[in-house]
Amino acid sequence: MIDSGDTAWMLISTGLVLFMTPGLAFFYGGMVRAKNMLGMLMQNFFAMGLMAILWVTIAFSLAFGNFGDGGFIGNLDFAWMRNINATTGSEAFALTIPFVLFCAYQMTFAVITPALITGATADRFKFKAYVIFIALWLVLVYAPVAHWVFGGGWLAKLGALDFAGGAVVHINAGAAALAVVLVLGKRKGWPREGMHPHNLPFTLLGTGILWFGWFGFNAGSALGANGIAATALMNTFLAASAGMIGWSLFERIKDGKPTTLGAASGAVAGLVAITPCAGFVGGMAPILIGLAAGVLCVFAIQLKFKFGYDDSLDVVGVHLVGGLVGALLLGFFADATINPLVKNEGLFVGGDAKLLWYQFVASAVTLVFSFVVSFIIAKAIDKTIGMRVTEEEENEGLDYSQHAETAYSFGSTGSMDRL
Amino acid sequence: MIDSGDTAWMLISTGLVLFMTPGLAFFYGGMVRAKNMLGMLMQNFFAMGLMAILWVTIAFSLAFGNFGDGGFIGNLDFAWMRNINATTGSEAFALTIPFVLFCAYQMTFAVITPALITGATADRFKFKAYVIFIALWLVLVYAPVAHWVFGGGWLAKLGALDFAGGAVVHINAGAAALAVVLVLGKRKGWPREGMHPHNLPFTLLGTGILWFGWFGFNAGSALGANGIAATALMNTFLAASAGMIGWSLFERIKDGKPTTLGAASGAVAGLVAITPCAGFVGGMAPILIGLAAGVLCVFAIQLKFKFGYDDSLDVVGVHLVGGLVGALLLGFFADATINPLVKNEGLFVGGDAKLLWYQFVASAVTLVFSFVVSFIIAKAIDKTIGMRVTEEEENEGLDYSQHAETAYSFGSTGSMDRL
Amino acid sequence: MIDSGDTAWMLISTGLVLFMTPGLAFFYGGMVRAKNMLGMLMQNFFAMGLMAILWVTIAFSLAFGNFGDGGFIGNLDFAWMRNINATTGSEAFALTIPFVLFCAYQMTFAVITPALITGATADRFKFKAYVIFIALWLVLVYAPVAHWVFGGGWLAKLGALDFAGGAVVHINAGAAALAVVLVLGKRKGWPREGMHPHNLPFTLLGTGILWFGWFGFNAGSALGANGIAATALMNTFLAASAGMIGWSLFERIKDGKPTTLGAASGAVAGLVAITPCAGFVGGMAPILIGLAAGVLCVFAIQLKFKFGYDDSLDVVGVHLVGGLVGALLLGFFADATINPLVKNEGLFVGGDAKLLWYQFVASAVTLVFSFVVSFIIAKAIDKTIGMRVTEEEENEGLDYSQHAETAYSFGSTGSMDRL
Amino acid sequence: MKLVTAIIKPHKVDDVKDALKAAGLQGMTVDEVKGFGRQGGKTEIYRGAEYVVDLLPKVKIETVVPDEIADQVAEVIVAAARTGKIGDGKVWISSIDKIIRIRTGELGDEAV
Amino acid sequence: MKLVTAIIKPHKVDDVKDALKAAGLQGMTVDEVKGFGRQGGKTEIYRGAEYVVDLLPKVKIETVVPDEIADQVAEVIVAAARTGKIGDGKVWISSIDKIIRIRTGELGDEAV
Amino acid sequence: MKLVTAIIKPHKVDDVKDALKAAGLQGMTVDEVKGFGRQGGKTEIYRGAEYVVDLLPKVKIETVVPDEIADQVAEVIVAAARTGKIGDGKVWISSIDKIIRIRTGELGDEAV
Ligand SMILES: Nc1ncnc2c1ncn2[C@@H]1O[C@H](COP(=O)(O)OP(=O)(O)O)[C@@H](O)[C@H]1O
Ligand SMILES: Nc1ncnc2c1ncn2[C@@H]1O[C@H](COP(=O)(O)OP(=O)(O)O)[C@@H](O)[C@H]1O
Ligand SMILES: Nc1ncnc2c1ncn2[C@@H]1O[C@H](COP(=O)(O)OP(=O)(O)O)[C@@H](O)[C@H]1O
Repeated sequence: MIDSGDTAWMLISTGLVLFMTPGLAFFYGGMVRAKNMLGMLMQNFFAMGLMAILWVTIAFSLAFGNFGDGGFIGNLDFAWMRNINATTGSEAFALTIPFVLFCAYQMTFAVITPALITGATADRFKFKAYVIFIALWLVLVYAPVAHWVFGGGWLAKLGALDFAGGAVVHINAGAAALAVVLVLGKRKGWPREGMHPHNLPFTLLGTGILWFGWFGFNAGSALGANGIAATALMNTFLAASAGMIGWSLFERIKDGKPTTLGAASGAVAGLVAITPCAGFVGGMAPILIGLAAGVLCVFAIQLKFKFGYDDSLDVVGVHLVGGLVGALLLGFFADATINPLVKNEGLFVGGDAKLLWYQFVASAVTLVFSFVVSFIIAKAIDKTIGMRVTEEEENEGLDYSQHAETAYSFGSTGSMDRL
Repeated sequence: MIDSGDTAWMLISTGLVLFMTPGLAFFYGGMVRAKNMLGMLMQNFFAMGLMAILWVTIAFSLAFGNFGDGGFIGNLDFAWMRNINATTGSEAFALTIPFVLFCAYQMTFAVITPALITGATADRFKFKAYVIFIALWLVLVYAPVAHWVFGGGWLAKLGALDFAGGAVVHINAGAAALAVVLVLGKRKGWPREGMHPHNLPFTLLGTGILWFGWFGFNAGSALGANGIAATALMNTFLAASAGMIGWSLFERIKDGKPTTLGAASGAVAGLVAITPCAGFVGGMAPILIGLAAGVLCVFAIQLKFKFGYDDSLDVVGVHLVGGLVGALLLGFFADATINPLVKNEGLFVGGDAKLLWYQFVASAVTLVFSFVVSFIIAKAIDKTIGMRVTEEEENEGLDYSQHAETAYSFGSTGSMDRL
Repeated sequence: MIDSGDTAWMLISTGLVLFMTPGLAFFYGGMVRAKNMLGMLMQNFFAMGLMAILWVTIAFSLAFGNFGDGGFIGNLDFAWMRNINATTGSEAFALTIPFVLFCAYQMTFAVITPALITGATADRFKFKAYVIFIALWLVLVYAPVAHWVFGGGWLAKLGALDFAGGAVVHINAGAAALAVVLVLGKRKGWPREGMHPHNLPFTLLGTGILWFGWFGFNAGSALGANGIAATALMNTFLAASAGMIGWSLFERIKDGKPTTLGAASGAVAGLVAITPCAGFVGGMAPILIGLAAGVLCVFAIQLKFKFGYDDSLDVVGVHLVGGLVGALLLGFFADATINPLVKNEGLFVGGDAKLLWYQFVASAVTLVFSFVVSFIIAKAIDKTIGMRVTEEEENEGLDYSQHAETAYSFGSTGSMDRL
Repeated sequence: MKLVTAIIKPHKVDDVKDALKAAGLQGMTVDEVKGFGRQGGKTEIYRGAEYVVDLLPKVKIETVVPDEIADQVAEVIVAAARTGKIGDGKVWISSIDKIIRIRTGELGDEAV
Repeated sequence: MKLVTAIIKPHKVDDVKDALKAAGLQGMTVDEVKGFGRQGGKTEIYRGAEYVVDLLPKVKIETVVPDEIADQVAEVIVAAARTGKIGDGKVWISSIDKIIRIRTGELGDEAV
Repeated sequence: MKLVTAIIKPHKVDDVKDALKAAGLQGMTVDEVKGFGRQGGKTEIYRGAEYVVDLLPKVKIETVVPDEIADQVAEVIVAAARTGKIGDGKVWISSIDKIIRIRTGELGDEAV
């Protein structure tokens, strides 16, 4: 039975998650140099275009067809929007909302997950190569992983939990980001030159939008306006807050001063980590999870200097590591009194390590699968059309070299003549 | 009967559409030169002030009084907020939400429709003349057209369909924009000088906000949280995506490079075109409608160079043409299985051209009526107080000449002394 | 009984109010000089971190424990998230939403109220001192006042009305702001130098976000998706519009030109004033309240020049005065037909001045209590670690001196070398 | 060689650039600056108070030219930049010892 | 005529401007620049790593004055811009062959 | 004293700065400017129409140096800024009458 309250919440949740992608674009965009701003924005916005179309034509069906089969991939029952409408499907999926809305809600996840990768590849990804990469990635990586976890596939059957996408979204995108930057190589000048963020206010704006939108991401994953959604919202809020405090405290102690970028990064780290846990934990757990993520991620982003991969805006450090932190901590904090879907409680709650093991398996499998397939796709593109812009184009910046535009023209000498 | 779920959705939809006006302000604002930024923002924000007050004092009543009379104009039953409250009216209007909320929701449309015009008139509209223009326009143009279509007036009775305002909002505003720029004349230097957009990131931010808010605009037009709202949301999403891809592909082929402004413009074109169709079509139709809008609008914006009217930011090319594309395509794709309000199905669905004819009539009538009355209002203002700033003011920019302000002061030499 | 429609509305309302704090950050941030931009953003965003954690650990309990006792302070029943979950509590509080959601919703108020103060203290507040100040202030000032009014404490019992926080939020923050600036002293150069706003578009963006979010603030305070929420939303919208028009008209008459900052400020003034009234008044009252606020606040902000306190961005003039305007006008316009919670109607409605007196008492008590306790806290911090940055740090700006960052780097010479 | 420096009104940049191009000049360097002068400042309004901003936007153009055409170049700029209203700006000429084109190492007249 | 060029700390602009006004100067052109010098750079923190930014914000002031007062103008600037801390900047004087007021075509001392 | 002025490509700033540091220079002032020259403009696309932007971003470096090393400094800049492609820019040298360090009042060679 369709419930109007649940439907209202899922309509707006879909909007909220959609709004996260522009938020992400500004979060990342503020951190790149001015000459690469539009390149960053375009990559994110274009995902809103391309991923949506691919989602309804094929990927949704691969992810959610054969729902609950415990298998590896869906079928083509829903390809080309077949059977996706307001009246059918809801019952089979035990939904209290129109089935077409479920598809649209999931579509927003399919948009933002590949977009997350753009932070790692900033300033050097050829636009054409990017477009081909995310198109293949959605079908070959995202759709199967979504099926395993959200579509009732083998990881779900195994007993692993993932409330809103710790593995499907964050570990998945983070591992792919690592694979792609290994293929792309380092930005010219890195790591000697610091590559100043060109507009930190935009990064903070993006943080605000992400935080707001994440309520739709996590509390929306309850698929209705109920107690679990409410709990997920509170947990999301607290984990973001605690992540901010964890990262800031760390900076205060290590560098003497807390930075705004650090506070923003910490909030995002907390949000990432709570994603798999949001509707499964309660009490003070979100604060502990957020704090842990804030502190561990600020450590993790130093690794790139040690290992020499240029993860430009720390997608690996924040999304892969933050996702792992959340997925594994769920193995400690999952609580059946919060959500009856918790069959095996976490180690600290039920005293049993079974869930922790499942969480470890799901995380590891997702990480390896995503890394390997992403690496293969990236290599294949690199061998054929090339993944990276030329050195000259990198000097000029992506805005002009890829899009024939300039982001800002504050002065009075920006005029141009029509050809 | 008031339904809390429907009410929840309409409360937030009202918020979403309200938020579109700031979104529009930034979408347009990013495209003007820095010296006209505040002028653009002010025109949009001021519509949020003035239109709202005029709406509840008079225009709502003219649009929705005598609901369903099949006539040309409403009455004064609801003037001065009379009879507008939470307890009365809903039944007469067959609403499941408080009547006052219906009025507030419609108010957001009355705010953004005149604001759309500001894109065409950028950089040269005298603020005082603008204020008078939109005040008269709301009462003399918007209110009657809204009555014909949304208020159960003659076009509704005829059988024309307009889910969320293809004619009422987009054709209407686009035709008015054309009329006003003919009165205003060209910007100094146009079309030789290109007038560089000063802040494309703001334009992209505006696009993100518009896309997000448009879910409220279109899915909110279902007036409840139900299957039609869900379908409208999905259609809106897909049309925006397809519009972006259509416009970008066109640019890629014609100019060699897709631009971020093109992607943003294409998304907006898709959103405009799906507006009349959102709750009446299904399946792959929204993708086709979006693609068509993306490609046709990028053609349409070239017309101004041919005909020599200075539609600064392409309101005619995107809103008038996009609105026509949507209104007419509805005549092909309207589907009674999606929405029982579809009495005559579209040509491709039911095989009958009747609806297409109604759509043509409604579009043409709206276009002509809006153009003529807008032209008369603009001329009258021009003859009396003048529509346009002086050449000196145009050189200085609207920010200083109209509002005694400067938009940005990044440097350290921006200090000023109190008089 | 939990209602899904009410829950949907409160989930998104919580999101909306959370989103107001970034909105406020940009509203204020646009007005400071570029070198203090990140300092302003950080203070606001950090409130989203710290206040949230303190809220669930202690302050919520102090505010809402012993609900309805008519007393001065709550108890520790809900400290450390004890008893805060989806299943308990709702009944005791007569809620139709999960109790944990009520706590999260109120948390957003606890975040933004101290953040309001940052506008007054701009450009000179030491970050560490700020953090300590707001932590103490939440517990010692906000929690008790919230208990008096929202928690069924003595002011509520007395008969004073405050729909969404005219006293608890605006008078409270405004009085505290005055106290703190008296301790902090004036910015170097004030009032001779004007300290140009560095990015008015950001201020307008903030205004748009605030207006949007305020629908959650006021209509959310109905705690459900019902007629009162709808009325509150309409009133909020109209008061913002009228506030904008009031302030702009005043400027037009006095200075010859309406400014965008004035329009934005007027909208905020209207929003502040309608806050206590939103669900208690109807008809044209919100327009009158908004107009009054717009005009009175533009007067009030001149007072700082007369009395010589440096309320940098006019928190006293807009929030304290706007809050007083709203709280007192409620004594004239409160209407029992709008909301049965109105036991004593306003002077213009019921002809009785009783409510006006209660409103006066509640406002005065809140003002004095907040001012005195805030002053003591500020003085204590000043005597110990110092409230204010050094002169050198003030010259450099907060961005670098407090956070070792620079907000913008548009040029191509912003590179930096890793140490 | 001479360096001709001009401070002009921002909306005159295109006119001056076109005039210099028409006069056969092939290079110049342009910068956004702020000017203080007889023109006084402009009055802005900020939250109900009036302020005077006394540094106004101007554009600086620098072009190195052979000695013999320096005066003529200055004339061209003056003619193109003049509006006749206060604040039009200044043009001045100074001497350069040496100029090198980075790309080729050419010197003097060859370099500009 | 002489051109007096000063590179100063940004927060000293108003003081220098006021001092020049007080000394009777009627015009100057101001520009935001970045300076590299003995002052070294400043250390910023970016995602947990420390970076040194060695180009610091400075303001450049240029004013053309009659030969006889050039030294005095330089003194005025030096006095107004001095904080005594490293990074205060430089003032230098060079010669101008000719100066023209665009509005009127006036030359030399008349033009400034 | 001599003033060495260079107009270079933006992405060469760090190279030039490093080369000057290596050559023992202790100060310079840097500014973002726009250049017009043989390089022509770049073609941008704006809503389906192509436009040429003929002012390109450049960076201006100014450094005051003792007479005897001016030529050598110019060489260093030329070497560091050269890419060999059109638009590399110019370096020119002019004479300074006097230079003062604001902080100390030192003059001439002591001041730079
Ligand atoms: N002595 C000067 N030295 C350098 N620049 C000057 C000088 N006097 C004026 N300027 C520049 O020329 C601009 C115009 O000068 P101003 O005195 O306002 O008008 P006008 O040149 O028409 O008399 C100023 O804004 C400033 O940038
Ligand atoms: N030789 C130079 N040529 C041009 N500008 C210089 C030179 N040396 C210093 N400057 C400018 O002066 C500023 C201050 O110089 P610095 O050496 O840091 O301090 P101080 O002048 O107090 O010794 C620099 O940031 C730079 O802008
Ligand atoms: N005569 C000139 N005076 C001042 N600056 C010039 C002059 N000619 C060129 N420039 C500057 O040098 C830059 C490069 O010049 P350009 O002619 O494009 O290439 P190249 O120096 O390689 O021949 C220009 O963009 C401009 O900033």
